[in-house]
Amino acid sequence: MTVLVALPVLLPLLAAGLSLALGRFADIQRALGLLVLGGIIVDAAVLLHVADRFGPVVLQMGAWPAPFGITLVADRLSALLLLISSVVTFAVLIYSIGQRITDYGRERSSTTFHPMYLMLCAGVSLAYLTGDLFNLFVAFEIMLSSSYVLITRRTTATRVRAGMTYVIVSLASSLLFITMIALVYASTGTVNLADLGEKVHQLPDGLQIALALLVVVVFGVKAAMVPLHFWLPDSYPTAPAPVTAVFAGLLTKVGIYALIRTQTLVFSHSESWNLMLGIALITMIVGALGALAQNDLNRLLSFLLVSHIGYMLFGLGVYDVIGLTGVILYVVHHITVQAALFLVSGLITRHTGTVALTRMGGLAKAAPMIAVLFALPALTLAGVPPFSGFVAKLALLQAGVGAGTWTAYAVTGGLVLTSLLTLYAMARVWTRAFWGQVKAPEQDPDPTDELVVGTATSNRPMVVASGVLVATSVVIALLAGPLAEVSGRAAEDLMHGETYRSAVLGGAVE
Amino acid sequence: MTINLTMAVVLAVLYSVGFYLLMQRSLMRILLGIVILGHGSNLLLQTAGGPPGRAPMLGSAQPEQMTDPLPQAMALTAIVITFALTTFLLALAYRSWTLLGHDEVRDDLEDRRIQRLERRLAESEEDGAEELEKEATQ
Amino acid sequence: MTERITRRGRLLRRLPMVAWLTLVWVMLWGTFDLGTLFFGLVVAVFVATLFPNPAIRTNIAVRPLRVLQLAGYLAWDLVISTGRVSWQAVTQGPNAPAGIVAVTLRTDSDHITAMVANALSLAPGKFVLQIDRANRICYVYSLGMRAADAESVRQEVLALERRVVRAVGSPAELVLVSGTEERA
Amino acid sequence: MTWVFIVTIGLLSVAGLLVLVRLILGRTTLDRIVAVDVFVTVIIAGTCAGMGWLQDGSNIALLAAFALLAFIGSVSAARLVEKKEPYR
Amino acid sequence: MSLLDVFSAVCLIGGALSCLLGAIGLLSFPDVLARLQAATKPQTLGLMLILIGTAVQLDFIYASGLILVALFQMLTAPVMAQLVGRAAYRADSIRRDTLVVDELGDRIERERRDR
Amino acid sequence: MPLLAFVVVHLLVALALPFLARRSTRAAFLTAAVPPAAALLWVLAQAGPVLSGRTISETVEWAPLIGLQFAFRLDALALLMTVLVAGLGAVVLVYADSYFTRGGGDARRSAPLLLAFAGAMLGLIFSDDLITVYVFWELTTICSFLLVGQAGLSRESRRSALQALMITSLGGLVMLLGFVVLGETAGTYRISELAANPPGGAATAVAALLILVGAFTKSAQIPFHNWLPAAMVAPTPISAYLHAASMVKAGVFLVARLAPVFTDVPEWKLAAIAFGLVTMLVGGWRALHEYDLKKLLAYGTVSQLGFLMVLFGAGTHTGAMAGAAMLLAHGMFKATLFLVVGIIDHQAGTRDIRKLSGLGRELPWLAVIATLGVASMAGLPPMLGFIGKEAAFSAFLTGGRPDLLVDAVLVLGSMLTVAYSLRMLWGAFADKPELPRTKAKKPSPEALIPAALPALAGIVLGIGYPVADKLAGSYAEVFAPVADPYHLALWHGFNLPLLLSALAVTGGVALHLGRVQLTAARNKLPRPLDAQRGYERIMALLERVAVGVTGRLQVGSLPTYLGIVLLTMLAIPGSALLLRAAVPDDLRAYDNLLQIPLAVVVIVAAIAVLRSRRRLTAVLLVGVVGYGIGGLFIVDGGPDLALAQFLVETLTLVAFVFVLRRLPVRFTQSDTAKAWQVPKAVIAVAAGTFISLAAVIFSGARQAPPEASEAFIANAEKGAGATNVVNAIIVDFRAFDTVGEIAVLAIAATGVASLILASRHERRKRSTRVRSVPVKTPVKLQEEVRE
Amino acid sequence: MTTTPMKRPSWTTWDAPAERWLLSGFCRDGKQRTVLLELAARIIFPTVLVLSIYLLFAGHDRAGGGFSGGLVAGQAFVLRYLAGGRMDDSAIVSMRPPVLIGMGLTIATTSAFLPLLFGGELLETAIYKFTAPPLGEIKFVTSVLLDSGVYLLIVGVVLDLLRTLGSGIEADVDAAERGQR
Ligand code: NA
Ligand code: NA
Repeated sequence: MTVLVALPVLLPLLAAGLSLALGRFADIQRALGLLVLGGIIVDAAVLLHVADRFGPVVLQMGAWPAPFGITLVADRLSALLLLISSVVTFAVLIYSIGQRITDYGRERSSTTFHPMYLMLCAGVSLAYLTGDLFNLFVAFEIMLSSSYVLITRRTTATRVRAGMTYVIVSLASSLLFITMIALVYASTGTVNLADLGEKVHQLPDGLQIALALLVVVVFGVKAAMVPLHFWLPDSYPTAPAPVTAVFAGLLTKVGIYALIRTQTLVFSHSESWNLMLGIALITMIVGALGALAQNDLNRLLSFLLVSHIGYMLFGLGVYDVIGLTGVILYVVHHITVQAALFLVSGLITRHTGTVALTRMGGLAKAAPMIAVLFALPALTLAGVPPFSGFVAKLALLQAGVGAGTWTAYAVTGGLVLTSLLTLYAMARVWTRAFWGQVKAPEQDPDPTDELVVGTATSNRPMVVASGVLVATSVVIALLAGPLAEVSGRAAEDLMHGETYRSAVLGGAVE
Repeated sequence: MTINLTMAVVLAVLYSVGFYLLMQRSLMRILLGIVILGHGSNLLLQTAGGPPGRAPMLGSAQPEQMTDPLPQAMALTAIVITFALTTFLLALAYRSWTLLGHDEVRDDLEDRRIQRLERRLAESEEDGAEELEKEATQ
Repeated sequence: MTERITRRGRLLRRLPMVAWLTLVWVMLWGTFDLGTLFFGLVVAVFVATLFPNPAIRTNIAVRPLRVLQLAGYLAWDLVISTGRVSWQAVTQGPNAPAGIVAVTLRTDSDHITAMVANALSLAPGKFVLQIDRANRICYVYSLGMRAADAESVRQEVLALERRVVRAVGSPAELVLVSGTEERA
Repeated sequence: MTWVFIVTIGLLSVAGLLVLVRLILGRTTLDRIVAVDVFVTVIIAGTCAGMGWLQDGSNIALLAAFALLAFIGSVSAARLVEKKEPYR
Repeated sequence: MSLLDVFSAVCLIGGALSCLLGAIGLLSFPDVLARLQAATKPQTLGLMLILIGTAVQLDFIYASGLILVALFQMLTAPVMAQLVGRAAYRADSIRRDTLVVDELGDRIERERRDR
Repeated sequence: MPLLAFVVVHLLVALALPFLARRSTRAAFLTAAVPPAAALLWVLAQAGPVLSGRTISETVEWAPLIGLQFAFRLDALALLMTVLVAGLGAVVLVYADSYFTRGGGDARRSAPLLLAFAGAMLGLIFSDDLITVYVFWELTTICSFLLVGQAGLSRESRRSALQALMITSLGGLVMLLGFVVLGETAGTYRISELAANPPGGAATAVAALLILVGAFTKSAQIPFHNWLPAAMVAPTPISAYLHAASMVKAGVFLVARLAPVFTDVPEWKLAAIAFGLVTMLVGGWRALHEYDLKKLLAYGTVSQLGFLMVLFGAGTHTGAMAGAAMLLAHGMFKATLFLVVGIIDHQAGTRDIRKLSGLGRELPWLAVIATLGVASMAGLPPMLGFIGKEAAFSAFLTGGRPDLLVDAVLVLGSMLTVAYSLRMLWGAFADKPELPRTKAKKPSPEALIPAALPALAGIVLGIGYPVADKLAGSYAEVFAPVADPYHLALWHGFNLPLLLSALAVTGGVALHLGRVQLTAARNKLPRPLDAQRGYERIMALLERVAVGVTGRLQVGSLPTYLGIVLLTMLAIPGSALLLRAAVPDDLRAYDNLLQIPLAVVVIVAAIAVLRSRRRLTAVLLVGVVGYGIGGLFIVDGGPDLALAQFLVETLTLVAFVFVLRRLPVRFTQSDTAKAWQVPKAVIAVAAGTFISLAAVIFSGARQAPPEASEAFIANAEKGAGATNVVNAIIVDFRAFDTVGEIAVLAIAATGVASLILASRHERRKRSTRVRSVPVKTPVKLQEEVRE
Repeated sequence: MTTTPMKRPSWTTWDAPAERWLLSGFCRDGKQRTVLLELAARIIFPTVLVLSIYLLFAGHDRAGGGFSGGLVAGQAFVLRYLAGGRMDDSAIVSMRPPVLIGMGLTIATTSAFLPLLFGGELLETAIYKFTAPPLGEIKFVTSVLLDSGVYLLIVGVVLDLLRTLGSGIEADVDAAERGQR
């Protein structure tokens, strides 16, 4: 039973190994990837069910009880995020398989893409599931290093700079992460998260606060929290669509997840936590304004991504059950919709041959399917009801109003404003790219560059994959009831760490 | 348990040098900065275990004399990971060299464009969107 | 050149290598028992088979006594030369003179040349800067020499060659070096 | 015996620092390569002496690996210099 | 102190001294070639002495390894010296004013003129 | 669940319509008319019980945890609105078929969108839940955006659509905030429950004002009114339906709906009446000067919406009666007039007053229909408009002096209404001697009948005023019952309201007659405030702020970004540490003497790296740092660690050398910003010192030796079969880390391969391309090159 | 960087040995060859491999383990590369590095699952001790399987680095010299 917790990590790793070893067999690579990622969806669903019904599923690796060995934990939060992430990774895999077949033909195998993609999935899964701070670092490294490869794959002169920015900033934050782990270990002598939850509280207050804030900075870089976000809009938009989709959908969310997990399980919060609300507000506004200044579709979406990270920080800053419920709902919604948007952006750039909005036009007429596929997630992201973004936003608004402090009110106002700006940004994309005179697709400016393809060929797997994600976000809205219930219970768990702690430490600690 | 002053100074120097190199333009310098930061963090991890002692090999010393093995294991992992990423960044530097003829991290063009726009907007009275469109169609 | 190497011959040829590798294994473990020896043999054969070396034409005849003699000479030379060079370092320092002398070896095989060069390079003061294998010339760098010392450097190198050939050279080579010795 | 080891390691430390001076002064890259090589040897020697001091053989593999492999770095660096710097 | 200890002490201190002298040579000699002589070789001697000195102090289980280390060092040090020296000569990073004889240089000059 | 079913059926049919519209737009429009017609018929069939107070309620849970549910309720107000929404919806959809070019893009787009809009409107008016209201509210906004913009071919249509979207969304979001405040304060989002137990307190007042913002924007109240005239770029059926009859009523409807909840909130009433009055006057005034018939009607709508806002905002029984009657009346006559203008535009090719002449004789039936509509608008008996206005004047007669002031303004507003009504009729149909007679084709009955229907309804409901009275009275019951409730009627005797009505008509006629002088006077007036300019200014400012902020922050320079990361680290955790923690007092200089020489080596080499100009020198120095660290590991008692460190260091050195083969010998020094080196150094040193300080402080805070490590040492031999504890950790206790770590290695190697071998592929690709005949295919070159 | 391709003086290739001492594909650059290095490599290469295998097995009780073993073995190949250029066919079993990496990863992950077959937990270790009379006591710890995966993978990684950073860049240099940038 408990082995199910490890499968989302070990299976993709195994598949990545096989995929590398069988690098010459394209079909086997594809089948392997789809099989494994599809399997993880099922696995994650089972985990979510079990975790929700019977409490966290805990796997003590190597049969060494926590805090000696490494513990994997699937509680409601991790299982839920795992489930939604695996749906996204699965859809994106379909998309990129479709894209590769269209562009290079069926026979073309890759010793890079499939293994790296599977590794990325393994890293993401591990980040959600691990109950160990150092193992979390390893998870981040698996995830990030495969992302480095994916973002610099087939890099061209125009894009190599962006890849460097991404890699270097991520590396720097990884080094801060390891530094943080060293400090944690130096002061507590443990790296098990559940154990840390008990040991950190024995530290003097000042150290607890400093440590908590250091953790915020470390994960803040990965989560693209303002002012640690600058790298993101400079780098994400330069990767090919499926890569950006999975980056935007998942990687920042893993940072958010790590923030939520550590800040709830390990640290307790005092008035200094209000800082988080301020950061949330700035993040929302700076991101949204950034989006308005862009003419490049992908950059615009990237800035919106930053902006909406602010929403999640806001819920975390409110730090109560409804706030965390809102965060969880928002993360779930945002993973899907942001990935969907980038996939559709890929379809758009394929169709138009450009990423510049002012050079597009009349897409609603020329490509109605793309128009629908863009409009739905765009509205969802803007938080227009009845889509999933609205549901999550409502919970956050309730949290903000219920928090009862002026800071919270101010940020709630900021959230409303950001919603409006998001809608504005999306509407501008619509008016520029989808309305107006139909423009002829531009020629591929650089055939070696995968970023802009401009083939004007639509490809069924790509459209289907985008459709799957869009549909998923609709389903999330439809299932808002049960989803909110689970998120609520997950938030309840987070606020009271005992469930997690006793599940992990069990009888191991006297 | 407290880290001794010598180690503290070493750490301060390694981190300072690493950070300084990190903020340079030459990718090779940045890379060296990362390597040095890696050294610093590994050393920090190791010293986080406590003062020096005997190697944690059973039979060669008493358990009380041994240094804490866990940070060593973690540092070992960190060393290998840093090495892996160093080689990757090296390859990236090389790729940058072959593509661009230099290995510098220059500023982002799109951002520069918006800065130009910002300066022009500050001078003129025009609408930003129109300006953007104008520029894009140029 | 394209002589057919039998399986047996190949195995035989690998024997010194296998022996050396087994020795290394055993010395690494430091336990001279049957188990270690056995596994050492397994590992040695494994390595030697998996990564075979190409066959070489030259026969290396090892004469243990002469090898020991050579080792002793080298050790002594190492100590003496160290002392001499250290003295120069302290006294002459930045102005220490040096020279590069061409020495034509009498033997003509890769491994003797290499061993002479190695042996020469072990002790401080001299080393082979450049080899001209085709013309059997070693260009020897010698620290602390004067212009007039060129011939004596040459003789020293040739003497070393003789010692090396005596230790590991083939009979033919032995003839070569001893022949010159008589003439000199 | 302790003082013997202390003196040994003390002398080696001084040697290491002197080598470091050459490493920084240069003047050519090859000087630095030589210095690095010597530095490694000093570390090996120091480690060896430390092993004797503590009567602890756990570093033996380290020495072996190092004696065999440390020169790889110097060799490759030397080759680079040989290629990079112009011929006479 | 037993006789063995005295032997080991002599080896250790001698080795360390050798290393130190090598380091001094590394600092004081004029060019790469000379420094190479002064530094790498005394280091080898020094290392070997220290290895012997230590091996005497340790169990045989470890001592045998030390012998190997010495062997390895003797195998690799000359190779490194030759490669560095050759590189120095080729890269022309030597001081010619301290060279009293240069038969290699003479021959190269000759060949260049002939070509 | 009939209410929900009607909404859902609307939306589902709308989803299916595009496919039908592709075949035939006529079929699509006629099909689209069916659901609203059915809804209307069904709702009318329920009129009896509903009007007698037996409302129909439905609830569908969505996400109860966060108060999400679909709660529907059919009461008198909803019934009243259904007549407008569904009734006019069906009429407009039929009319639309004749208006749009058959099979054209606008028609194909509009049919499903109009139906979806009708569904959303139905959902909105049936809502008994604040969140449900918001859901449908925003859906109508989106439909409006798409309908106004159509294919977005002209810049004006894009701008207008965007303006409508932005303003109504702004209001919507503020309103949502108000809803949440209200809901969280009262503990329920159900409107009927809120009305039964109105909450009090400051939060409720705040909520009320926030909600009013939403109502104001949607119902085009000053200063948010300008999106409505701008939206007139939309095709006329859309203007008639969305921007006259139904959508713009949503704000007024909301005020009507929530008035019982906020009866005890004075701010609510005050704001609604004040803004309503101003809107009524300004709208009317602007309408007087428009030449475009549609714009004229649009400003008229603005004015009427202000009127309605006043009536519903008053929160009194009579006010409610008047409001309900006016709501109905306005829907009818404004729909009629828009459809008429649409026909004029369609048949005559223009709707400019300055170009139209003699149309009354050209299209007499149309003129008759228009006259009916105008009569109701002007409040002439026996039209429904007259009845409503009478009631409105009555509503403010019973109160104190402020109420009388309201009445006075209402009369003034009504004068303007009469004046622009006349202007409309005159402008469209009159013979203007200075203009040539306008030619116009005869409109089809399919166009005329839909226009006539609401006009007739206006007169029918006027004469059959008991029906209207029943409807309005049933809604008004939610307000505090008065002793002698007002009843709608054509004749109340000679009373003050009648006098005021007469006054309004007289004044209006006078204004129309003096229109030339009026326009001249207006042109002399300074125009301090123009809402349209204001909107544009704000949007331009937003643009400018966006570009300004982004241009300043997003500098695109990696060193800056990294510097900011470090500064953030110093500012946040750094300051926390400095302020709240103390350096432990058991500091030692060193633990092992050997640490000192190694430390010196590491420090000196590290600093020397900074100075080195040659790449290889720097690499070698970094190597020495690494070897030095390895030495420290040995001193610390970590042979495994040291071994790995040494090996990795050598391998790193080799890797660097491999790459340096192609890079220049020296670092390229193009760093122009020499001035930045000092700040960089300061930041670096501060950050490094912070980490070192943190290391000292944190390591000093440890209370006990780590349990885990003790357990490792105790279990290594028995449990993991290893006496080397570090190795036991790596392959057993924490083997999972190891698995992850080799994954990273594999990734890095793969990444290196993908980067380095790329140039080889490019070379091969180039050479194959040179050889092969250039063939243009959409598919990229398929070749044997593997990545 | 853009050194004009000039005819190299003959003396740069004097060092090349007369015989073939190493089984390697070919050395791109004759002037890099040196008899000393090739001879040393011939001896050192297998010795280092033995050392690496020692480290792999000694890891349990002494310093070492799969990592160190793999790194050491990898450096043996680095030496081979430095001495003799590419080493495509220097082994009986020649495998592309990515395949080796993939195999290492597969072995390591599979070893995590193996204990499940015997009713254990993921990554659980079993220790088997038995005595074979002439050889003495032999201890087998199942975690050596993981270590072997690590070892293989790291060797693969180093080989891949040689293929890319080594030969790959060399090929680029050649291409650049041929003026085919
Ligand atoms: Na392209
Ligand atoms: Na010598």
